Parts: sequence; C-alpha cells; structure tokens
Amino acid sequence: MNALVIVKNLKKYFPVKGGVFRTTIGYVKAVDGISLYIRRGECLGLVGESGCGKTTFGKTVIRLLKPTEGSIYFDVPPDVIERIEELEKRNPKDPELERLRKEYDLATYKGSRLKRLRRRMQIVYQDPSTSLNPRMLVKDIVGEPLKVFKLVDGNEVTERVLATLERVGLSEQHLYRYPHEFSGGQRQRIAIARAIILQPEFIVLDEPTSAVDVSVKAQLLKLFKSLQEDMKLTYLFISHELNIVESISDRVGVMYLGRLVELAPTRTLFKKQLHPYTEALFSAIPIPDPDAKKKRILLRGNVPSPVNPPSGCRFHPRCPYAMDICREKEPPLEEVESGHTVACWLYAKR
Amino acid sequence: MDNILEVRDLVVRFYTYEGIVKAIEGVNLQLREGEVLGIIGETGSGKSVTALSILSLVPPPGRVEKGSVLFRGRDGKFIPILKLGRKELQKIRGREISIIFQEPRAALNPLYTIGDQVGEVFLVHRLKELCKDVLDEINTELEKAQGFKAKVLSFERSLYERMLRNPESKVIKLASKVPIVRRFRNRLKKAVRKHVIELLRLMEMPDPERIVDMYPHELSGGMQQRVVIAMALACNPKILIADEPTTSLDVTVQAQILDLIRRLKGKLRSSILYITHDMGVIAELCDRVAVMYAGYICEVAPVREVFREPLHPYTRGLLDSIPMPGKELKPIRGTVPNLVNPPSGCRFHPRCPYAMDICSKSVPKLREVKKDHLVACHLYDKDGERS
Amino acid sequence: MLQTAKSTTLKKRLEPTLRELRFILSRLKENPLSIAGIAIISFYAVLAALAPVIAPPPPKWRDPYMIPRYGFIPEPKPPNEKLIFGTTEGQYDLFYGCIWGARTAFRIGLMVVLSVALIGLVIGSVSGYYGGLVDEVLMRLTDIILSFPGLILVMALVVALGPSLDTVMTGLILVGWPSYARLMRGEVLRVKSQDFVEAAKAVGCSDFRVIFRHIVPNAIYPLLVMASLDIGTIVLSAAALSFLGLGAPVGYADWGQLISLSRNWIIGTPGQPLKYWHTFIIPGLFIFTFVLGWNLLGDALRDVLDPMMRRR
Amino acid sequence: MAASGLRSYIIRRLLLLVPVLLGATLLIFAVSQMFSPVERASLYVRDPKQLRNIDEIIKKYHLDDPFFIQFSHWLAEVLKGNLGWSKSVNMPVARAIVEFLPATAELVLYAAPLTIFLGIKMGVLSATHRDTPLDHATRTLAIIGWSLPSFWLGIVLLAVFYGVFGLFPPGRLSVEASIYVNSPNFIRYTKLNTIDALLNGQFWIFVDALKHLVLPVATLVIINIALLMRITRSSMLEEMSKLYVMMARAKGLDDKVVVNKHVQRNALISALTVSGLLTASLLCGVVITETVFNYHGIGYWAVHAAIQLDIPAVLGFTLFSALIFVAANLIVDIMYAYVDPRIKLG
Repeated sequence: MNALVIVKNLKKYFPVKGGVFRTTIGYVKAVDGISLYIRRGECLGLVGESGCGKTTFGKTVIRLLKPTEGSIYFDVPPDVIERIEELEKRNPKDPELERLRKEYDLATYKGSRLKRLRRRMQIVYQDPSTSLNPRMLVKDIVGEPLKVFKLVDGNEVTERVLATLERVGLSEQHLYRYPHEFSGGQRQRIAIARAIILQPEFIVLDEPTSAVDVSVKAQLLKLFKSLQEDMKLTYLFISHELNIVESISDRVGVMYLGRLVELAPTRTLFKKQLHPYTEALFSAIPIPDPDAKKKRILLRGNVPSPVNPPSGCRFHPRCPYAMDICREKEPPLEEVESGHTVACWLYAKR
Repeated sequence: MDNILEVRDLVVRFYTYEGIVKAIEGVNLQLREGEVLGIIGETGSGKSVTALSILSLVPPPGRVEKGSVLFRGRDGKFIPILKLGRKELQKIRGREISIIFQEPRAALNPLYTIGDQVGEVFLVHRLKELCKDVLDEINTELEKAQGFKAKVLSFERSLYERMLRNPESKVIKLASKVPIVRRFRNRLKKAVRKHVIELLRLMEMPDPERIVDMYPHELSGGMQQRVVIAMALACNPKILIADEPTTSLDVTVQAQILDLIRRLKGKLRSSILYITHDMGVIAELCDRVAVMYAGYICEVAPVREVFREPLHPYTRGLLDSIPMPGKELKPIRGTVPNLVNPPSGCRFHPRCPYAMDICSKSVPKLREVKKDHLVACHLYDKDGERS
Repeated sequence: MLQTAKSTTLKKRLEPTLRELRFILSRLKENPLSIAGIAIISFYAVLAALAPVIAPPPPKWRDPYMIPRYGFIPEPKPPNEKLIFGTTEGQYDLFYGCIWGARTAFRIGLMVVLSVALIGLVIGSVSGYYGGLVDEVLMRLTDIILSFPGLILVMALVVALGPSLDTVMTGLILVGWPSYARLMRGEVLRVKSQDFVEAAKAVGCSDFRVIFRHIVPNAIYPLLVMASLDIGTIVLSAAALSFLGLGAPVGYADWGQLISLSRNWIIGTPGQPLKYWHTFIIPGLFIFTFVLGWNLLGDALRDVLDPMMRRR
Repeated sequence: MAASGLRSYIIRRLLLLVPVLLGATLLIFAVSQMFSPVERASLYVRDPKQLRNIDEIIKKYHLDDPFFIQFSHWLAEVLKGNLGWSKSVNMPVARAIVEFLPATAELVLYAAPLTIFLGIKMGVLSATHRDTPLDHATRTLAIIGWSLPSFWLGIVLLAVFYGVFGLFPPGRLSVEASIYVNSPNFIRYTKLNTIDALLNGQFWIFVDALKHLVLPVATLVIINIALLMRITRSSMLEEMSKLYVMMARAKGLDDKVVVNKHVQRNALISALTVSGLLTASLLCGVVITETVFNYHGIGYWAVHAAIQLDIPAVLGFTLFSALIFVAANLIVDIMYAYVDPRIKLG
C-alpha cells in the first residue's frame, strides 16, 4: 500500500462559549476520531450532510486548523509508519515515538515547518466569490504563492501565472482583472490556478462544484480529472453531490456527526450501501430519470447537535434498524468485505 | 386540460448601476390545472424573476416592461394580474396563488412567532369564516349565560357581527386598541391558533402546539420550510409557486420536503410551478418541464420527452453535463452570458455546437414541433419561415 | 525595449483601478448633491490656499493667523467699502478672520480625522485579527472612552491641558479614535471569516501580509466613509469649544471664536434688532457651508461605495 | 432555557459595567493629575474654609502619594458622594448637580420625545417614499440640520424670534414668574417649572416657562433629529429588502401592514440600539444650548466652571454625564434583549 496521507484518530473540537463569563461550556465535536488513509494518486471522496464535519476534516488534514487530538502523516516512508505503529502499541510514552511524531506528524508542526508544508498541500474552496480577494488582480492572486515562497523573480512570475492560467482554461486577457468581473465557473478556475501553481502533491477540494451552475460543474469536473492525470495529484474530494463524487472518486467515505460510518471503493459503495445512514442518504438523492422509480428511505427528524451527540452509535435515534446495543456502545469501523469498511452493529463481529 | 395560468410575452428588466439587466425577454408559459410544471435553468436564466412576476412581486430596480399574466379565477374568467389594483392583488396573493422561497430562514420574520406569521394568512383571507365560527361559539355560550356575562357576550357579538360585515371597520380598529375592550379579540386569536395548529399538523410537524409559540430561529431549516409551506397552503390556493424550496436544505431533509409536497399535492389539488436547477428533482416531481436560458424559454415538453428526446441543444447539453456512471461527460462550453450585454439573436448561440449564421441574427420563436413539445431553436425552423 | 514592456505592464495593471475610479466618479457625477459638496470643498480649498492673496496681512504682521484690528471700541462696525464684512467686537476685521479661518478649519478637520482614522485603523486591525487578550484589553479601553459623551470629555481634557487650539485637537483625537477602532475591528472580523483570508494562509502568507494585503483593503471602505462624514462633525466640535471660550484665543482666525465674539451683539439696538447681524451671520455661514460640503460629500461617498461592495 | 439566557445576558451586561465604570473614574482621575496637589485639594473639600489649611488636606488625602493610593482615596470620597467644591457657584459639586439638574431635565423632557417621535417618523416616511421628492426633501433637511452649528442655530433663532419678534426670551423664567415661583405660595414638587406650574394651578407660569423652552428645545431637536432619521431610514430600507417582507406581501398582506407591522418592528430595533448615542448627543447639545440661551441648567454651570478652570466642577460633571450615558446604554441593551427573541440564546 502506498499511502500519501495517513490520518489516525483525528479529532477537532471547537469550544462553545456561554454563561455569564463566556467560559467554555462545551465543545462542538466537528471531527471526532477519524482514521483513514489516502493512496498516492487516488481521489478519495468524502460525503455527508452539512454539519457532519467533512470540511473541518479536510481543513485539519492540511493543517489549516490545529487538531485537538490525533496524528496526520504525510508522505512518510512505510517503514517509519510501521515503526510508529509498533511503538504506539508497545508504549505510547516512548521517547522515540515522541521524536518520530515530532519529525513526521503534521499535527505537531508549527511555524516555518508548517509554512513549508503549504507548498505540498493546497485547498480549493466551495464558493469562489468569497475565496478570492476582491481587491486583488487575478495575476496577483494566482502569483501570490510564488511571491510568498520567493521561488521566481518578477518577470518569471507573470510567465508562470500565465502558463498556469492557460492550464486551467483562462488566458492572457484575464491577467489584469478583478475577480468580480468573472463568472462563477471562471472564478473557480482562478482558485484552482492558485492552488496548483506551486505544483502541490495533495489538494483538498472542498465542495468545489457546489456553488456553480450545472453546465459549469461538468467543465470543472473534467478539469479536475485532467489535472490529476497530468500533475499526478492526490485529491480529497469533499461534496454532498453524490453523482459528482461517483464520477471522480476512486473510493468514497461517508461521514455522520463527526464520524466515518462507511468507506468503500466507489463502485462497491454505489452498488451496495451497508450502513443504514448511507443507504438513506443515497436513496434521498433525486435521480435525473423520470422512469427510475425507486424505494426511498425517509429518515426521521434532523441531524442532532454535534455538541451533545447521541450515545453509542450516533445514528441510532434516526435509524430504522436500531437495536439495544446501538444505544450503548459505539460500533467500531471494521472491514466486512475487501476494502469495504463500515461502522455498524448490524455487521460488526460482537 | 385547461390552463389555469398563462404568462404572455413577459419582459422584465432591472435598472442597475451596471446597466439595464435584460432578465426576461418575452416569456410565454402555460400552467395547466392540477399539473406540476417544472422550470429548470441556471443562474440568471430568469426562472425566479418569472415566478415573482406572476405575483407582481418583482422588487425594484426591476420593472415589468411588457406582457401579461392571466389567472383563471374561480368563475372561469381570466384575471390580468399585472393590471390589478392593490386591493384586488392582495385577494389573489396567498389565497389563489402562493409562493415559497429558497431560504426559509430569511422568509420568516425573526420577531414574530410561528403562530403569528401563519395566523396572519387566516386573518387576511379567511376572516369571515373565522368570525362566523366565533359568532357560533358566542351564541352557544349566550344561551347559558346570564347577567353581566351575557352583556359582555352580546357586546362581543355585536363587534364580531360588525367585523363580519366590514373587516375594515373603524370601530373594530379602535376597539382593538382600547385596553380591556381589546380582549374581545382573544376569541379570534384562539380560533386562529386552532387553525394554525391544524395546519402545522397537516405539514407533519411534531408537536404543533409547542411550535406555534416558537420563534423561527428556534426551528431547523427543514421545519422552517414546512412553516413557509404551511403559510402558502393555508388558504388552499389554486396555484403554488415553489422557488427552489429545497436548495438550501440537506439531501435527507430535501427528500422529506419533496415527499411532503408530493403528498399535499394529492390532497389539495393545487397546480404547482416548481422552479429548480436540479434535473433530479424535475424528474421526480414534474409532469411537464420548461427549460429557461438567459431570459428565454427554450423548450417546453412533458417530462419524459425532455429526458428521452431533448430537442434544444441547451437542454441536451444540460443533460449531458450530469455525471452518470458509464456515460461520457460532455460539458457545455463557455459560461452563462452577462445579461447587460446579452448575445444577439439566440442567446445560446455562442455556446451552441450547432450554431448557424442565422442564430446570431434573429431570435428563434417558441413553436410546437411535436405534439405538446415546444422548442425555440432555428434548427427546427421550417424552410421559408425564417425572418 | 524593456522599458516599454514595463510601462505597458504598468498600464495594464493600473487599468482596472482606473476603471474603478472612473466608475466612482461617474456615480458621484450623477448625484447633484455630491457635486455641490465637491464644489463647496474645492471653493474652501482655494480660499485657504490663497488666503495671503485674498486677505493679505498688514506689513510686518507677526502671525498671519492673528486677525488685524482697527481700533479698540467694543461696538462692531457694519460692512463698508474698505472692510467688506465689517468688524466684530473689538474691531477685529471679519473678512480677514473668515478667510484665514478656512485654513484653521482645514487644519483641524484634516489633522484630527487623519490621526483618529490611522490610530483606529491600526488598533482595530490588530484587535480584530489577533483577538484574545489583546482584543479584550483594547476593547475595554474603547469602552471606557466611549462611556463619556464625546464633547464633554474633550471639554474636560481641554480644561486639564489648558485651553488652546492645540489642546482642542489633542482632545478630539484622544476621544475620537475608539469609534474608528470599533468600526475597523468589526470589519476586520467580517473579512477575516471569509475564505480568501484562509486561502491566503493556505498559500503560506505571513500575518503581516494577510492583514495588510488581504484584510485591510477589504475592510477600509466603511472607515473612509466614516472619516469623510466626520470631518464636518469635528470642525463643528472644535468651533463649539472655541465658542465656549475653550479653544482658540481671542483674535485668532477661527470661525467659532468669531461667533463667540458676537455673543454680546445678538440683539441689536431698539428699533434695529438686527443691527449687528454681520457679526454672527457671516462666520456662521462659513462654518455651516464648510460642514455641509463635507457632509454632502461623505453622504454621497457612502451611497457610491455601498452598492460597489454589494456588487461583488 | 430562554429565560435563563436572558438573565445571564443581563448579569453579564451588569458585570461588564464594573470595569467600565472603574476605568471611567480612573480616566477622570488621571485627567485631574495634570494639576498640582494644591489645585487638586479642592477636589476633596466640602467647605471652602477647609482650604485655609491646604497642607493638611494634601496630607489627609495623600495628594503627594503614588497614583493608585491617591486614586483609592479619591474613589472612596466619590462613593461617599463628595465630588469636591465648585468655586464658580460656591457650593459642593454634588449639590450643584442636584440644583442644576431639574432645569436640564425639563429641557430634555420636551426635547427627547420630540426628537424621537419626529426623527423616527421622518425616517419611516423617507424610507417608504424612497427616491420621491419627499424623500429627497427629508434627506436634504437632515443633512442641513446635521451641518448646522448648534450654537449658531441658537443665536440665529434668538436674534430672529426674540430680537425681531420679541417672542421667546432667553433664560428660564421671566422676572415676575421667577419671583412667584420662589415665593412660599408656590410649592416646588418636581422643580420642573412647567409641571410645578400646572400642579399649583398657575397657568400663566406654565405659559411663561414654556415660552422660554421653545427655542432651546427647537435647537436641540433640529440638531439631533438628523441622526435618528438617518438611522431609521437606512435600517428601514435594509429591512424592506429582506425576503420576509416579500413573503409577507406574497401572503396577501396590505403594503401598509407589511411596513407598519413587519418592517417597522425590525427597523426600530436597530434604531433602538443607537438611542444610547442620542442620549450622548443630547447631553453634549445641552451644554451648548444652555450656554446660548442663558438657561441655567447643568450644562450652563459646567461651561462656566470650565472657563473659570473650576476643576472639581468640570470633572464632577464629566463623571456624572458618563454615568447617565452608561445607564442609558444599559437600559437600551436590556430593552433590546427583551424585544428581540434571538438574543436570548446568546
């Protein structure tokens, strides 16, 4: 297995302030213990409804947010990973483990090491109308990473920016313009150009097609695919649009209330969903075919608050198959078929 | 089937600082009795503006420049909505034609309770029925009452009788402001509340007795949208306009709302004009579809035909843009045009793979090329009809 | 060759900025009130610049800001051919005072506004961007100053520092910056939550770069509008203090001070109730139109900049 | 949950007052430090006779000690109600405030409701008639009112209405009225002349007092109305563009009801939040207006004290006005919390 990114037991809590003295009275458990890996060159899709923590997860993985707990390993040799796992099992307080984590675990990075990391991992946001500085020219927006890292000098910046813009389907005439002069799709292309100009290895795509029109979605999707091929990119593709995720991802993970409930290769998952939530989610998507009549599973109620998630399996209050154990114990994420993991007591070995 | 609503040659423009936005240029649309007509289109296609025009609600700086909206009233006669005076318009809005919006949170006034806001619809449109109910109640009580209580009751009765005769009555307005006397309204309030609770129950909301007294911000997005739907359906309107009502909601909640709309449609027998950008929703819900692009309607057809045999190149492009397993993705090139300076002729021609010379010169007319299947494209012009 | 390449790049680079400016100008031009505002301010700017030509000080006059006087009797003289605005109490030349007073007004208005805007900009940005303890301390400080009605605190400060024009300006600055800091902080918080700021951090920008390249340019417009609207208010406050006798010394070319001199002459002689009208009407009109000019401009600027922000 | 949220909001708001008030007193005290200990001595005395032994006072109140020790002694005196001796009126500062306050209160009693009523009314009218001549006229008037120097406006009004027409004299009462008011026949219940006159059944005094009030009240209203009008207008316009307004119209509500019920309530909440500002601006306006009209209220006293460098009076007045302002803002915030259901969650 050649994993580029390995995430272990990642948690990200946001404090909730309240009361007379604005003290912390609780935490929004946006990401609550997620472990997964992303293979080099693959696209991992991550789906879930708003508030499930998928965006927080993406931002924490590339360290735009500081994790509350857990480790993130990026491009670490397999033998080192093995060593770390071995040490973790044996003695979590081993000084060697601490040294290795300091060396390799992104969760411990700070300052200049973090900054160096930025060259290798990038992000594209959902809404290009807020992710581009409205007071900067396109050339400056796209060229900023080059300037920050002082990689090339003046004239060459323009050349590199132009080359990158052309790569994403824009041209020289767009260099000296403000973002508001562009359509949504073009803006997203500018944002993509900014993300790829440093030639990163890993890009988090945070709902990059949600804010654009149907006809533009397809254009962007094609662009993402061709960029991935040309630049050997690895993607974490976050979205709530299942058909988009289906068409671009190699594997897909499903999140619910800060937890990963199911993860499987795309084909497998779209053919057969094991987790009741995944099943309901997939059945809720309207299919653009008037003759495709299908059974729809309507979930009861709303997603509970991530401040006080339900006990046991977080899905149990809405689950049509809930059993006693679901209320009491959290199901482990286990592989039930080859490459298909699910966290549900219906499938878990008890 | 008869048309219940006809939009004819509608032209709407917005006078902004950037220039005149030609949002809608000559839209023709028919909504039939009992059907669900979907309008699909991208940003700036004019689908929402069309919806607002039907209720004469286009906000400034927008202006309806031309065209008419005809609504077939209960007596079978067509009423020109855009020509109506303020009072007549108010009788149509919310009673005959209702609208629900994309952002339920923004559509509710944050300072009034759910009960207040839903109840308003009853007070505006069904005051007479409410008064009659209250009068019945008073009369039964009067039979048993004696002395002072009877006097109070008969005083209240006189007020309600007056309200029944003339809801605008100055006496009533005055009495509603005077302390103590004002209490006569409590009966009306109670009656409204009863109706609101019933309605909320119809919307399948849990615990409606509690929700009536809640403020909008205390509800989730899905619940808020149910409240908005409740307001729209309070008077059992002939037409419901739904302007992307599920776009801001999560998919599982969207599924609940779509399900609700589908079932209410069966119960209330309203016609629905459903606006969306989601082909999936169209496929699930609609009988017919109108495809809009940059202020024009390019195709109108029964839903199956739109998906099986789309005629307009834009409709085809739209369908090919939807990622489907085992199907090649063929996006439409270019971007949606700026409506201050829209392309000449057919507004789609700069992006159209089949564009001809004539496309940049003349605007294609919407015509029926097959039974019940209308399209506006020069590809389907009959020879000799080119102008 | 290289030179021309550079200049064309510069041209291209400036093009969008110029387009924006042209847009603002064309919007300003549409509004007659803003044209009036600009005209009034330009008029006063010319007046202030040409003061030594329009109202030359007498030869060997030590301080041109001190108004020359023609005698010492208290009763004001009406306008005549030589002294076209007449004299006010103590025979000070009203015309001279009004012309040179324009300089004083500009000095007070611009100095104070520039200072408070700058202080507010820096403190507001730092407070909003870093948050935490720095924010808490700075904001409590603004709370304290803002818990006084502005003019009254300035009055107390002026009394403590010793009444003079300089202390009036110092007082106005000390009391004025917190509202700017508050406004800027709010804007910074709003801008900070937008994705492009995080995107800037994601490409490795330093805090300094994030604040000054990304946040401040997007947060500064409301501050500019507030500043342009504030110039008039500040000139009014300074004039009020001078009127109360806490600002410019007697005889100084300051409009508020001139009105203060007219206080004993508001009611004329019996039968001629408006005999000394020129002593208060003329300097009053100067203050009023000056302030009106700035307020018109500020008002128009706000209207122009507002839809521009919404346009994005 | 909602009620406890409101309670904790109010408690929090009250607790926040402590550092602010402490800071405000500290600021005032810091200002006083610019004077020599001898000058400062009058900050502590209740009787000018004490000033004969200045050294004793300096020692007693630790005027030569470090800043914070001095501050604590001063604060203790302030909390006891001792704000020092005002030499300009020859009485303790605290008593001077009590003496002069009723006159100012009477002025504000008429000016504030008029300003609020007219300001909101004009703002609403201007917003509902957007871009019509009415709107332009109100806005232009507001800009003019806002650009007028209050002292100059007062002078012009005085010159015209008193000088030319002899209508509304300066001061608080005419000589005859003043004699009668100070006679034992006249019971001063509230010390507000107009109200006392009515309570005593002396209508001519009421008219007399009212005559004296017309011009200062007019000045205050004209100067302050612009602020409220502009805020009401812009918040009305903002609310009117919101979706819930369109929803209300789509429900079939009359445009008038939509504006009066839905829009105004929301818009007035934003207007309410700035009425604290209005208090401040009235307090400042009072200082100038009273001086112009020779109206012996608290602002008149403060200005005369300032000119005579009567330090305890100026500082005492400043502290007092800060207290009023802070209290006004507190009331506004609490009212806001009651009116807006959303805040209760915070």
